[in-house]
Amino acid sequence: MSTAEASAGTQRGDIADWLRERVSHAVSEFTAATALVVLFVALTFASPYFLTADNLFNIGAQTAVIAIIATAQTMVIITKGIDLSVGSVAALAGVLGAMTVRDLGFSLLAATAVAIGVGALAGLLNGLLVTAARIPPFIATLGTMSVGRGLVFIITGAVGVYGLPRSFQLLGNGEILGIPFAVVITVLVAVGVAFLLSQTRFGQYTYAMGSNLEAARRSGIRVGRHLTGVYVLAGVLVGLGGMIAASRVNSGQPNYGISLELDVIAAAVIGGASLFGGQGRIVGTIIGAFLIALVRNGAVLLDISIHYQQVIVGLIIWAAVYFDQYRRRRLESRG
Amino acid sequence: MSTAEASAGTQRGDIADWLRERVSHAVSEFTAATALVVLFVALTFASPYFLTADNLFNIGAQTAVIAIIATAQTMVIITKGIDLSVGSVAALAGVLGAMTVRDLGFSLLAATAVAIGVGALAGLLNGLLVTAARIPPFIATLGTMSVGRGLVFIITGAVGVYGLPRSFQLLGNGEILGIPFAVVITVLVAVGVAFLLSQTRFGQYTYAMGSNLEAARRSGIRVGRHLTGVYVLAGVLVGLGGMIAASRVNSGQPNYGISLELDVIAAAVIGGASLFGGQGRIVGTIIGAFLIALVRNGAVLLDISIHYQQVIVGLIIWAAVYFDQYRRRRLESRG
Amino acid sequence: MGTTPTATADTADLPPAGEPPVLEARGIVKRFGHVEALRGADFTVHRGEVVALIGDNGAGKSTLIKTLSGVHPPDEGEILVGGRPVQFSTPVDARRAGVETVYQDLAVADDLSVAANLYLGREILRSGPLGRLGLLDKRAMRQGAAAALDELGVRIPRVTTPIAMLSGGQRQCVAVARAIIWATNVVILDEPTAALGVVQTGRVLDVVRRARDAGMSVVLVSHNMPQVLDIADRVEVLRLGRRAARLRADEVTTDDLVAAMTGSTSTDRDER
Amino acid sequence: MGTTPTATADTADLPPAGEPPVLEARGIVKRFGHVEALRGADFTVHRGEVVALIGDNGAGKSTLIKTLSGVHPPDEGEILVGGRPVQFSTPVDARRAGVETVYQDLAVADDLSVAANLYLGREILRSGPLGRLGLLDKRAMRQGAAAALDELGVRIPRVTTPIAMLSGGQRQCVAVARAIIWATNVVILDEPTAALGVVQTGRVLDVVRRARDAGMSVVLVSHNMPQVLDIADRVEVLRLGRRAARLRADEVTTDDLVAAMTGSTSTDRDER
Amino acid sequence: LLSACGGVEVRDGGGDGASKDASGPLKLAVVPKAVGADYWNTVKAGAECAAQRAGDVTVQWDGVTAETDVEGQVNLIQNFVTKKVDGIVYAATDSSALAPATDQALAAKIPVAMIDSGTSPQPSSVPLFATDNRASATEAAKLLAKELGPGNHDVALVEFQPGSQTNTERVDGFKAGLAQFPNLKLVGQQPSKSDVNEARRVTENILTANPNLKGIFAANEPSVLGAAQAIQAAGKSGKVVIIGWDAAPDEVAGLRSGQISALVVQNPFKMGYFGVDKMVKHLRDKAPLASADTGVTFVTKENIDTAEIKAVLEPSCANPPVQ
Ligand SMILES: Nc1ncnc2c1ncn2[C@@H]1O[C@H](COP(=O)(O)OP(=O)(O)OP(=O)(O)O)[C@@H](O)[C@H]1O
Ligand SMILES: Nc1ncnc2c1ncn2[C@@H]1O[C@H](COP(=O)(O)OP(=O)(O)OP(=O)(O)O)[C@@H](O)[C@H]1O
Ligand SMILES: [Mg+2]
Ligand SMILES: [Mg+2]
Repeated sequence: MSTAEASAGTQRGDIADWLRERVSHAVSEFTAATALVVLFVALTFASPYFLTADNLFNIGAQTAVIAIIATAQTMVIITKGIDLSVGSVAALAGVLGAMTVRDLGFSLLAATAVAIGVGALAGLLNGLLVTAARIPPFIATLGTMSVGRGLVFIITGAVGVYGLPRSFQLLGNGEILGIPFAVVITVLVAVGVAFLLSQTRFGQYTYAMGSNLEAARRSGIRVGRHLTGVYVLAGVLVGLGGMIAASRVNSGQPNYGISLELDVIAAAVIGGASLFGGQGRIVGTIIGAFLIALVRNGAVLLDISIHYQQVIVGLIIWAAVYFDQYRRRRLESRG
Repeated sequence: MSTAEASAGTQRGDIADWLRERVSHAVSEFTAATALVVLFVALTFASPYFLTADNLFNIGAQTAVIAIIATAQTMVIITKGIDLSVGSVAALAGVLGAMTVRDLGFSLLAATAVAIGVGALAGLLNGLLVTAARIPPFIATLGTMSVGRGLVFIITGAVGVYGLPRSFQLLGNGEILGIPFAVVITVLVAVGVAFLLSQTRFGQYTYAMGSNLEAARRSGIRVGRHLTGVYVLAGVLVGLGGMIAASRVNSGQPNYGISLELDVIAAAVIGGASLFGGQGRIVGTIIGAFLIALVRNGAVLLDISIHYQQVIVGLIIWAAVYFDQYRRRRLESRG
Repeated sequence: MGTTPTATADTADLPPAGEPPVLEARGIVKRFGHVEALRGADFTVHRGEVVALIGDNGAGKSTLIKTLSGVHPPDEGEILVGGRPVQFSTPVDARRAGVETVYQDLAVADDLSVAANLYLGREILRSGPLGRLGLLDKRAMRQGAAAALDELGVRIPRVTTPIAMLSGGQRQCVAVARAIIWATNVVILDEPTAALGVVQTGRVLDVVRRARDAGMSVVLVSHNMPQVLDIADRVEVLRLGRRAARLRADEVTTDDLVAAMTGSTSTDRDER
Repeated sequence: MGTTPTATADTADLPPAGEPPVLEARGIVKRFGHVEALRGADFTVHRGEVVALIGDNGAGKSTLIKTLSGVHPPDEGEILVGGRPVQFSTPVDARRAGVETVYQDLAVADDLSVAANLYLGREILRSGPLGRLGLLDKRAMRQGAAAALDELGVRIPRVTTPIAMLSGGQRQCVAVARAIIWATNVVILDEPTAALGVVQTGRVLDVVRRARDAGMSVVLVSHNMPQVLDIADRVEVLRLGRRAARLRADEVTTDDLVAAMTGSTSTDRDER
Repeated sequence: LLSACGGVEVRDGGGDGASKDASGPLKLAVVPKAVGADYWNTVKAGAECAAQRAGDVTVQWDGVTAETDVEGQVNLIQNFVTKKVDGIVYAATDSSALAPATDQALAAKIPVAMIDSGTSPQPSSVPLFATDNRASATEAAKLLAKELGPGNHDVALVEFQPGSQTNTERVDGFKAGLAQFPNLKLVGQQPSKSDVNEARRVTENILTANPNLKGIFAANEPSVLGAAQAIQAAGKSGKVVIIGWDAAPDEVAGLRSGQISALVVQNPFKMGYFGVDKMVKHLRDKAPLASADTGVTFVTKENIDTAEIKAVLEPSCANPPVQ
């Protein structure tokens, strides 16, 4: 019997299928991961300071916020959407979280809840603009970006929120068993969202809507509700990220996150997400986020000025995606 | 004979077709145009300074660069692409143009040629990255954005290019028959590109590639060459825009154009372009650019703080696109 | 030719007299911009019958079907299920009423696997608390998908292949299999065998017959007149957005059908 | 069943003996990832003949056609035009050699009008210097498009309608009309009548006949066996990515064709 | 140390920056608020001048691209700590946000000196070489009042980046100064986002809305340049008084030509110079680090050609404006 014939539902076929699926996914993250490993090894040799516990923890903590928000962005991108408002919303969440502590004297936990709530509300707004008002995501979230930043400034009077107790830093600068708290949160978020996307109905619908919204609708998926849900969940993560960022700098920064959207979208796309929807995985995104962070870290360790750094970041973004595309093409056409 | 039957090739049918095409296009620009007119009238009543020749010329000159670069962006968006590098490339072109005059003592004309050449080269790079290296446009131009900005800083040493002769200002501040020179250039560019897109084979291919790249390829269009051509032409306009911007402030500014891409993409999308390709027209883009400019102008005239301004810009972007979508839906489903 | 078919040639009896039709459309009007795709279309399906809906290209068949399945809410007219008027404003409503549809444009999600597409919107969840959290039982779906496709006799590399990689006929098989798995009341098939091979076409027609025998109603859109006469109990003809004729399949010939579709029913029947 | 068809049943004579085939494929292999769509496929068309390419769903017909028209360069094997080996690495190359194709997935640009799609890649330019600047003669294209569609008997709201708004059959008509307008040497039609109405199907077959009579060669992919036997001079059967049989259309029956497609040629011919 | 939740601790530098022995070559990180303005390049020149004079000192100059990128600067300082440079000299984009970063450096036994803008709290071992933005901006308001003379006047403010600390200090200081002059009315306040084109645009629009505008305070280099160009383009050169900040070449040219009435000029060269110089002395000679005011100069057409001002405006390592 030929391999082109369906090997229907046998136990063995199942496992083989599963394996093949794993492998083909791994391959699509392969290039970004390779780039990451290559860079890692290169930096280890190039700088004696690179491969130190302190530095690795620093990189982890520095990348935590980007990675969390990039995870949120990936979910949105999979639905064929885009969220330009992440920077503004993170700033709004961070500032309001900080004000909760400073002005109301609430605990860090309450502040985090407020920040997450702010993110969720912003996500709900984005979701409703996209689904109920049928405004394309780019424009809907561009508006939220502008409105959100305006609100941050109006609320704070364009002055940062200072004078926070030291306990406020726990989320961003704390450690648990010697591992930065922010890193732990990032891992939990990434694993949780990856699981959600790959193993649950919610994830299935997310990919389906991004792949063919009309098909999803005709299949009886309540696309309005689900799409809004994706934006809300993304908002929750952005709020959390904003809070961690505020905690890291022990203040609410009204200017936080300007052009953050480009970084997180880049991380997602380097990791294999397609802006035309239906494709993208969290592992890839996390790899993408760390790739960018590593370049920045390495540049400082190697005494490369910010200007050359920008050039190098650009080159690496090109290279990572080029090889990924090349690999996929080869895989598709040659086997 | 029923209207559902083809009214083949008669002279009358032709004119009717043409009329219908015009009307349906006009409608799609209708909302943005309506918003523009409403805002215009409102501002005329709200501020005595609004409807003055000086102010209108100011708005024209202020919007010229945005409008020219938004025109370039629209071409790229029609091909299902996006150009994030416009800000960096405009800065690079302006800085190199200014250095041509300052350091080589060349004329303004030569400087403009240099700026345009820089833009064309950047466009060629973008085009080759997208077509030959098959890097998705978002990533290709994100890289160019980063590399371009790095180059600007490296070339200038992060210092603005000052000490230019007054003649350098001609392009940005000169007038011709009392009309700002920049406005005249903008009109020429807009009309030229609109004509190119709607009346020529080049334009036809641009829409076709954005609508279905594979169909275009199978139809025998040399998509690599044409797509690259679109990016190069866009780069030329971005270079020109960067030169006008430099001329307006009589210096080459390494920081010019940060987040310019968002403004010009917003202008294009407000004007009816779709980020999923195949749709978009220059008239709409120009209207979109002026809509944004008018909001900003009005906000200052009415002494609205930047904070509220951002909120208002966001609301107007939402509203313009919402009504446009609403109108189109109604038109499609109700007739 | 060109005369508006006001009086429809009504030669078909309502099969199970008395019982209201399972699904009925009355005077449906649907406009797209300046194009009037449906201009007062009527349509009826009774329990346990196979009705063929035929008509020229652009007659409005697919549009009618989309109003019956909740994709396009009609501009005018009403839809009745079991005699009671209903509002199908989304496909969910139609599915609730037990109406399952294969669309001409298939409506599959290219990036999703064959199995995921088959179960889209009706995923099998794990049993127990994990299932309540929305956890998918991917294995069960893979097995179910393989079995369903086997029944249609189509060879597909693997059920985990993304739909984008399938041949035209393989894609159509997936869409047909999906509707067949879930149908409970009415199955609407819009040109389901257009891209299918001979064997697969035969299998689909077998499935249609079995569905009818199990008491379901089937609406079949097809341009293949021999196929229509072979499988259908009744034929409804759509022309220029209106019902032009209702015919019993065992009383007519291919030529009659063509005449009805092209609008030469009574006058120039033997033109071709 | 399941035996690899090494020796193909070669019952067809080469019609104009001596003259090399207009288009020939030898030992084409094409892989997509782990799927081997073509495994050494051969195919031949001679001047002035209509060859039907048939096979089960997923047999590799569309893939073979895409290698013949330059869409997918083959991984192995060679393509010959008029006896000389050629490299079709892009569709432009194939078109240069006079090979015009209607793809199963149509490959039309949804946002463009019917007229623009018909002339895509071959726009009519204004005469004179304006034309040399690339200025389109939109009126000429509208008229040409309306005439071409008229010939196929399809009703289309207007030739300025975007393709996205057409019915399935209307879209297919546009794709067929496009290939027919431009064909000079070989026309390849991948299931061109799958979505067409009875009248339109008849017109397309007429056009095919006229093309043959004018000396062109036509390759027709179809799952409609009566249609194949009606129009084709010769039939080539593809099975599991290889040529399984070459048959003269006037010497075989539908059952023979089905047997060849399903791989029961010699042993269990009368299974069905 | 903080132990709010069990097992979770805030990472923190406790100890004082008792520096290591460093008689050999020194590597210092010097970090501006952002790269890309004339002002910070002058700081760089000062730092490099001090390094060159001290001998065997390398300066690693790196910064974020926008003053608003506070987190980016925190990361940068952290990365320098990781790299174990011998000392860090930097200007905090945000006083509160960078305090933990300074602590981390000190905990790693890397001494820190602040230039231009300090942190809050500022550890006692960390000196600050800076001018007082707030007081200088108040002084700018007084200069503006003096230029305009008696009578009621409309004035406007072109700020640069709302929400950044320097911006807030200058705006607050200017407004505090204005409060002393009831005859001056603030009729417009718009930001330039540190972009000359944007500064020109908002100034043009402010001029349109306020035909009677008599004075403008522009709070940094790009704001001044854009404002001056808008006024020139409107044909109001000389009719609208501009008080500017910083001293980029075109600003000085504008001052000479009368477009700009006065410039508030800090001494960025001195900041960079002091930062590196004192740091090197601290590392090599164990000299204690002590804060110093680097001073501010009000440059007008009258005093522009004095030697003292010249040294500030055109600093060079041959003749450093550091006394
Ligand atoms: N782009 C692709 N990527 C991966 N696999 C593909 C691709 N195109 C075709 N295939 C596989 O190659 C095989 C042959 O496909 P092809 O489209 O040539 O079949 P076909 O004979 O045209 O079938 P049909 O009659 O259904 O149109 C199928 O198994 C299909 O899954
Ligand atoms: N979304 C749409 N927008 C505009 N016009 C449409 C749309 N859908 C269908 N039409 C028009 O409505 C008419 C009927 O289309 P429909 O798809 O219902 O035809 P059909 O009978 O299914 O034809 P076919 O046999 O070709 O599938 C056509 O003229 C088509 O152009
Ligand atoms: Mg149809
Ligand atoms: Mg096929």
